[in-house]
Amino acid sequence: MIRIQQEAFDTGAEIAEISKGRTDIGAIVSFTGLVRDFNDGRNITGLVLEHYPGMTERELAKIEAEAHQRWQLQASRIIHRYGNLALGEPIVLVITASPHRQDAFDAANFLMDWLKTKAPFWKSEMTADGRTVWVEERTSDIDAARRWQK
Amino acid sequence: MIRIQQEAFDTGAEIAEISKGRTDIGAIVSFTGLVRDFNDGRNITGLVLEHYPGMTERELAKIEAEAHQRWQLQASRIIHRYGNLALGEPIVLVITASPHRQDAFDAANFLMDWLKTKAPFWKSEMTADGRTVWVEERTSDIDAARRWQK
Amino acid sequence: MKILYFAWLKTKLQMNGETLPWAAERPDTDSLVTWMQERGPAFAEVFSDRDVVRIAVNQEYIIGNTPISEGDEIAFFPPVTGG
Amino acid sequence: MKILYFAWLKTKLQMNGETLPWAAERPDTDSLVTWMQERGPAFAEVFSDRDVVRIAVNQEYIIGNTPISEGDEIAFFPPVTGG
Repeated sequence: MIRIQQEAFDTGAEIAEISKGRTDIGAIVSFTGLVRDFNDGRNITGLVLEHYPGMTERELAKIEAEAHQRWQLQASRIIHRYGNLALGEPIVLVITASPHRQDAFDAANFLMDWLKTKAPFWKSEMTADGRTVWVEERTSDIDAARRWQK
Repeated sequence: MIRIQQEAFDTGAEIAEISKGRTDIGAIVSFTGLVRDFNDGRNITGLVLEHYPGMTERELAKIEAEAHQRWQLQASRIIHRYGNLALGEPIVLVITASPHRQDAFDAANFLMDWLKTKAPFWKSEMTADGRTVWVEERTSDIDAARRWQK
Repeated sequence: MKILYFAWLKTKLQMNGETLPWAAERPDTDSLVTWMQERGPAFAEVFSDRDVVRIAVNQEYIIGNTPISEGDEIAFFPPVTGG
Repeated sequence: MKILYFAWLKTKLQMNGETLPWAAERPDTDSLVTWMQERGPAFAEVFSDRDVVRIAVNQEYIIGNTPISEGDEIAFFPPVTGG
């Protein structure tokens, strides 16, 4: 399940919903990405996230389908926000549910790595001195995504 | 933070608490292990978890300290239940918070692998035909824990 | 053809996008980029380094030169930085 | 010495634990296990395969033979299966 939305989400509520009324799930892994006050040596006061409506949905659906093909997953959820985000607020949520713990871990890790390098979102940071800075691609994200190439 | 308890826990509430009022956390990973209705070819109707009070706390504290030494963690939480557990109920929770997503992922994965092979808990399963079966050690858990040996 | 710009491309070009007629002189993405580079100073700057401009045609990433036709949605954007 | 049994060791021996006086004939964990094996059929069975019985002395896992003394807490249990 994929959701792209402006409003904040509640990680706990999303996790609860995934396992509600089910007794076949053995493991649930969640990843929550948050707006933090410091990045690459800059003090941050907030974020603006731009995305490419339409393409974002397509890319996230492809990434989710790929994870279900690679691992035994009973359910998954990807939520990504756009718009203005305040410090400490959640940006992205990935949840995976599986009978097996390593499948849940690996799939969540993979989803985040691919999402970071494929989903058309762009972050700009408000810095403490009043500027807006477009965040640059990280080599570490490219390397992380490359791990999953078959 | 470590907790060993009989009562159920709320994954969402625990995650929310870890990041409450903080703006320095970039990534939170959670792992929730649940009682599932099927294991190693047996239909399960519930679990009983026995532990070694005192030693459990010591082992979990050591495992948590090891994770903080290996990765950059801002907070962590390990909750493990004992006693009678019904199908679908949570057994164990691991949460890691870090400025970096891979640290949060790896530390949570490590905590689960070490906990599985070091924390003195023993599961017995109630099977559909009314028997109580002590769960046997899994080779896959030993192999998983071995990955983290330095 | 619908052209879209995102992130700093949008900021530098001061527009979200535009509609361009299909033209025989730019039948594919390579020739469209060359045409953009010769369009004026802001475009020249934005399209100067091909390595930092990603292209999607009809909401799919393209790698290498790709033919374009009337009715296509062509998006130009920098490497993604979500998550 | 306080002796504790967990999981199926407890079930088979039908006790959580017991108090044993320290004795010169079992000054370490190896000799304690040998003494247990010769204690009767249930003990012989439980301690027959040394590989499946883990030992903790004073709540710490031990590897190899370890001296024991009066006041120690010695626990016997199978491989752990929590999580």
